[in-house]
Amino acid sequence: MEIFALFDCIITPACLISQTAGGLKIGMLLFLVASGLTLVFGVLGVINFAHGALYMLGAYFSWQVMSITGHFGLAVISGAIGVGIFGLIFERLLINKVYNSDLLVQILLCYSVILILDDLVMIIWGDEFLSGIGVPEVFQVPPLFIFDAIIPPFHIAIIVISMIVALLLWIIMTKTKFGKLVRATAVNPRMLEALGINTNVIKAGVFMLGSFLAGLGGALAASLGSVVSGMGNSIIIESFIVTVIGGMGSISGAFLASIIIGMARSFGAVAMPLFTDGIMFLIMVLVLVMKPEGLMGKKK
Amino acid sequence: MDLLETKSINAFYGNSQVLFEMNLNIKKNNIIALLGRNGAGKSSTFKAITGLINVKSGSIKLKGEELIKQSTSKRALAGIGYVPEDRQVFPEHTVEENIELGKKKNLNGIDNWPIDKIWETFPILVKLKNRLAGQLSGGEQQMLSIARTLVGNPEILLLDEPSEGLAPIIVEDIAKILENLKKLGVTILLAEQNMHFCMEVAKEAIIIDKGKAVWTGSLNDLQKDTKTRDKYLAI
Amino acid sequence: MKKINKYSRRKFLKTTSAVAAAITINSGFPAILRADNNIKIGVPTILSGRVAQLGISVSNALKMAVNNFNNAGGLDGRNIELIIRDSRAKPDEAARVCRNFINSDKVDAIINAEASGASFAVQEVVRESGTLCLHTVSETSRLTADPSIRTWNAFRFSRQGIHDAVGSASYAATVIKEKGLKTWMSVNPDYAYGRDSDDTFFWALEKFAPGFKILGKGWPKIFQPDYTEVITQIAREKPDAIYTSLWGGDLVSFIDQAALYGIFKNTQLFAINLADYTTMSAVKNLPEGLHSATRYVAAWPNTESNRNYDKSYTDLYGDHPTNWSWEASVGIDYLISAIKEIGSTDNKKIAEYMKGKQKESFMGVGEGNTVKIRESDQTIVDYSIGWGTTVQQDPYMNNIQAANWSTIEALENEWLTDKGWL
Amino acid sequence: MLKISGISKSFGGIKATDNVSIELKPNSINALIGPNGAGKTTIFNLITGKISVDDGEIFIGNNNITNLKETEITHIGIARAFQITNIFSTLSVKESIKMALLAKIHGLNNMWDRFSSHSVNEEANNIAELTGLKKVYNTISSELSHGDQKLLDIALALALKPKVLLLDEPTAGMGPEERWEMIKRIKELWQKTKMTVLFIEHDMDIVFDIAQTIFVLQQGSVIAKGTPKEIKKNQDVIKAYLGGGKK
Amino acid sequence: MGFLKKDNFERDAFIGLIVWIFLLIFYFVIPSPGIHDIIQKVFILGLFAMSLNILIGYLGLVAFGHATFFAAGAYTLGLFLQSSIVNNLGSLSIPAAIISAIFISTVLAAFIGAICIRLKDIYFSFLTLAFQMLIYSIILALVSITGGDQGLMGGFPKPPFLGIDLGKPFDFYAFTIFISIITIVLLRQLIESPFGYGLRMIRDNPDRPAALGFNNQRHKLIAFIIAGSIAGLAGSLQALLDVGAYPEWAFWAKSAEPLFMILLGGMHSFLGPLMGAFIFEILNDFVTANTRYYGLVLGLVILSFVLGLRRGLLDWLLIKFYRK
Repeated sequence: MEIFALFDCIITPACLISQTAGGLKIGMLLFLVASGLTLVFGVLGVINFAHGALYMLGAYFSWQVMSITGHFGLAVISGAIGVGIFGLIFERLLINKVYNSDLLVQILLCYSVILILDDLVMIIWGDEFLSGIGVPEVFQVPPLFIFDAIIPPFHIAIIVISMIVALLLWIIMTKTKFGKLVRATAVNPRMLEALGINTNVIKAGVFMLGSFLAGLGGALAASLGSVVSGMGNSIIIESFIVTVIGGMGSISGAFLASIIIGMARSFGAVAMPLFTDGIMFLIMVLVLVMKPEGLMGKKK
Repeated sequence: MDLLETKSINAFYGNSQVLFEMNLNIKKNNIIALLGRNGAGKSSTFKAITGLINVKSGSIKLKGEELIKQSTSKRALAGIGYVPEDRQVFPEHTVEENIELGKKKNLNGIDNWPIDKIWETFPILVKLKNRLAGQLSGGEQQMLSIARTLVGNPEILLLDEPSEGLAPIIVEDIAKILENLKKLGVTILLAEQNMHFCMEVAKEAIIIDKGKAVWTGSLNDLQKDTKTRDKYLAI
Repeated sequence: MKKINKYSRRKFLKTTSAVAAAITINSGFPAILRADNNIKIGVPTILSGRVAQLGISVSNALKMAVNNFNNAGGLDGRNIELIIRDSRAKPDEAARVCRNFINSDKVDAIINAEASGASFAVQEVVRESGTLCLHTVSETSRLTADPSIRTWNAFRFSRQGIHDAVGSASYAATVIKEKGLKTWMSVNPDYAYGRDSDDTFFWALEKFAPGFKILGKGWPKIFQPDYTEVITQIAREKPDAIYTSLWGGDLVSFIDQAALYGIFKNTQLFAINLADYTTMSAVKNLPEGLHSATRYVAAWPNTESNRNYDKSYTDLYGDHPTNWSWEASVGIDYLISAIKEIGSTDNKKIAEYMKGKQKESFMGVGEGNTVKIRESDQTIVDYSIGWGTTVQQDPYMNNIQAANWSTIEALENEWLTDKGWL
Repeated sequence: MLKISGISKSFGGIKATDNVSIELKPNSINALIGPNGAGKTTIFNLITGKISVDDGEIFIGNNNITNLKETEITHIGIARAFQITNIFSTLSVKESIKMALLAKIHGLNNMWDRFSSHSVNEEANNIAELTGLKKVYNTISSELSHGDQKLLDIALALALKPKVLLLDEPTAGMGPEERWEMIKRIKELWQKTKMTVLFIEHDMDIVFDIAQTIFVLQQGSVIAKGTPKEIKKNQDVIKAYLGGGKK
Repeated sequence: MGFLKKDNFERDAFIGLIVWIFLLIFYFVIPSPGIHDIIQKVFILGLFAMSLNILIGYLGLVAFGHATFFAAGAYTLGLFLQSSIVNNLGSLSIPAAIISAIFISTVLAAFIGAICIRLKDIYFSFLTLAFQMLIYSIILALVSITGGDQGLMGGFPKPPFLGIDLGKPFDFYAFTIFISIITIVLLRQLIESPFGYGLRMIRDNPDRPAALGFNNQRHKLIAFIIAGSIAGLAGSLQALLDVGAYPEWAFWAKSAEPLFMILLGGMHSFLGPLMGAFIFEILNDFVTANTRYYGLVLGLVILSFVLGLRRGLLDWLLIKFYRK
């Protein structure tokens, strides 16, 4: 462990800023995925293990649209929307059958979907990794220098996009009728039914929104790297860490936890480069032991 | 034709039966008291009508239309308005949002309860508009719960023990509101243990005991009929 | 955009052939019911998941050689039968598959196309059974360099980390001289291969061009989607050069992400695994002038036989061979010629035959274009290791310089002595 | 036998029970009645140690059991059956009763004997006979009728050989005939076992039929206690049940 | 032979012995090492799945990090046999290695269990998962001891003991199955003892036991520790078979395997997980021999069990033909 390296970094503006910006970008991409996961859990009570597979689908969908149209924005949006629609079908066909089942049944159902999707994308798009969709041309410019710290404009764009998504999500959840219905469904679906609202529709909508967020995360990830079967498996574990740390079902908790994990990765790479994953799991253990409901979760 | 008619309802919680061949006939524009001791089956009757518990056999008709196969939300859309005993407001929504969630037109597309009329009817809620419902007092929550159901333009209001656990002065306020609603022509089925409270607002009463309707008549008669009262209501 | 379209068509071709391959990989069940006098070769490999390409390119290379052998009449009418099984990258599964090959299928030899972890598991199985085994994928030196792991019946046909390291360092030393590179960083995947690669490269570089300074090291996880935390460090330290042993999709992601920071403008990247057809074509806007070793390219060695090899492979499979393909090809060539020479599949005789055997090969750079199985550690040497700079189009590499095998072996001995393995 | 003196308990500032005192004579059968939300079940929870007491003391005989652990209180001699049937759904009647018997003698830590051949068989049989569950002795609990499930819940409590037995609405959710069946059974049990019984019940016919002493609870306080006759006449009680609250 | 009629330990031990002898005869009747290999692995993985089923099936706790103990057993055995202790112990090495593997996994289970059982439901599951991944990270980081991602390399000696040479296929087969059967018989005793019924009681109704004067938490912890120690034994047998130990065994995907087996075989019958292990292995062998889309096939099979059969095969068979 190189505590001094960490200390050096914190007192050097260049290091502090670039690692912070890097951590923020990691965290914000993670938030996109984790927010969908925590939303689905909070409202439907389902641990959607297949959320990572939806993220992967987002990457593949956007790759496909990119290769046909060559338009970055269109690729990302249609990747996200495509996964949203896929999520809706998934919810109607499978997930709604296990709303009231044991945790074990939910997990196994989702896990089987991961196994199936991982192989299906290989059958459809081939075994090799695909090259990703790249960064749009406007962002193929020299990076910015802030106090000697280098920050690529595209990262700023990603942070901004994710922040906007977070803000929109906040607005949807607090200001729109749909959001109010969603929050009410999470608390007391039966009362809502008695008020004449078909909560099945709300649930399907929530799952669709959650899938959309996973797809968006996957599509943006495809701009920064290769697209490959099984790419959802590492993001799903990180998303769970975020969800648990933030409090299961809490979107603001997921936001906070995403930043914590982003920073843990970014500064962990300076201090304990060989144990960055271990740091995340350690945080998760500590949170579960000290405050099982998570940083922003509510006690049952 | 009766507004609401239930016939031979047998209802269950899990495998324990709570309603036995329950029959009710409710006419329009009226407040009817549903009396009975604790555990007699008043709440279960309401839950059976709204579809919140499992009804194995029987018939529930609203304006002649059979509801027994319908989901809870469909029944609500058909005109069943339910105000549960424990109010069940959404604690993390504001008062205004709670009301917004209940907002719907009746089946004919008519809105008898625009929001302004709600504020008029429940003046106490006006200044609480932006307060979280979870922070309201019991009486305020009760008002909110009633208001939330009313904006949905129900044909009938199932009101479960609105006076329960409330201070007497608040109970009075609620009674006043019910009087007011009666004047506006709302049909209310009012479940109560507290006969005294019913006397103020209702004329007709149905007594249920052990999951069955056992007596129907006017409250005035009941007041005089000590035998029935002792048998089903008193100790 | 045209490029992407072309690319996706190629993908489609590959997909179809992959599906076809999936259907044809069929050793049947239960295995005990099949009995004939074929020469059987078991191939444990990875055919599923994100490194499926490894198993597929090995299978392709093996099938190409075996078909040629069988079409030429086999060995007195006995054909070679390949039994290829997916271990899904699990060591215990690889061991189980091998035990099955040996016990149920009664294979005559195993061509091990597993990555490092599972290769050690396979090694233990064949150590117990005495079955002939040809390692063709794992690049970890220890598999053959550590005498306690060696066994008489296992041979290495895959390139070796220490050879690559020396070759890389000697090339890097020439670039250092030319461009005056002083400061270095490294980015290596956080697993045994990456750590070994980092270790041996800088160890060898110290011998060729002492006096450089290491500013820092990044250790991303394998398959990590996001390299930001590593790249920000590089961007800050501004080293003159970076060494990396990332490979495949990970290398693609790293280069794409690092390019956003404009890192390759002033920093030389030495990416040992870049010059691989799949990897090269997947990098978006490949920066000019990155350095890479020749994993496998048709352009190097610059010989007729190598170009022929590339052509016949490409004609068959619609895709270039990979590094793993050539390793498997050389391995099976050795095995086939041993069988022909000896006239049987006796494992002891074949092992004897292979030890010290020099053989002409399209990858050979020894005398008369030969490769050699070194007797002391039963490991391939004299295979082609070249370094050069990458370019966007075919032939993908320029100014390739060959590594010198006498230097490699001299330093390898020094390294083995350091480790206490000699 | 059971003596509760001045216990209070608040939840978030609201007094669920306020200075409640109840004393039960040995071998007596007593009822606790009151409107919904009066705090009846809370008192049971306080007695059994499921929730802690803020103020006041509880004794069984001479044992002060105030704020002991639930398991300890059970071993000292209080057992309860629950309002919402609280049984082990996949175990048979026989198995369930044996479990309760074994729990009483700390026999569940035993890993070396077979449960099926364990020595408490005879006792379990007796309890089944006593509660009339013999006819469904080997039936899985989840498949029992509602009444039998209630009886099993009581049988589980009986197996603990309690000094004081608490029954929370033993007839809830039953048809009229089933109710009387159950009440007959409880009366019989009480007569045979000589336990002290305290039960919560809504059905006044039942209460007046079997209770020797009745405690009436309203808004967390005991407003009356006495024999059925006394209670029937008590003005406060009539008001609590018929009148408009504390007017 | 009166003891055979009753449900007792002697009967189970006798049946176990018969099964063992039957499988030994089977070895010679069907001399296919491939099938022997499958049988060995079914028992090893069966032990792993049955140990997890103590928690899932009998206690109702979805433990998600059970492979932790499997890996702990495997690494302990491997490191023990690679160390110089073997020289001193000689022929005693293998029994000593297995015992220490069980011991270390027991200690680890006691530590992790004591922390985890305080949580409920999903929080319990996630904490076990977090511990597992933490230990996985540690195994990867401690390269000098564990060999990092490549696992324990270079094999280890298997000195013969009591005339048993585990280097010989028959000896290994007989030994592995013998140890497994003994463990299964003991496990059966545990499950059918009052203690075991206490587990079912907690599963059915976690609130009631306290009102029966019974300590829930202690019971849970003991079950967790026993489950961990049996998983450790299974891991040590697997390490003996593969002459190594690998970090994959501590990865979360390894914990999913026994879950599949429990699902496939059935969680409500004692031998369900063993049957699940059998289905899992046959499926594995058959599918990987015929297609490389193993995940697709396994996924569809699991899906059909989850949504179609809705229970494991043995559970289903018992309901259909036995209990009605």
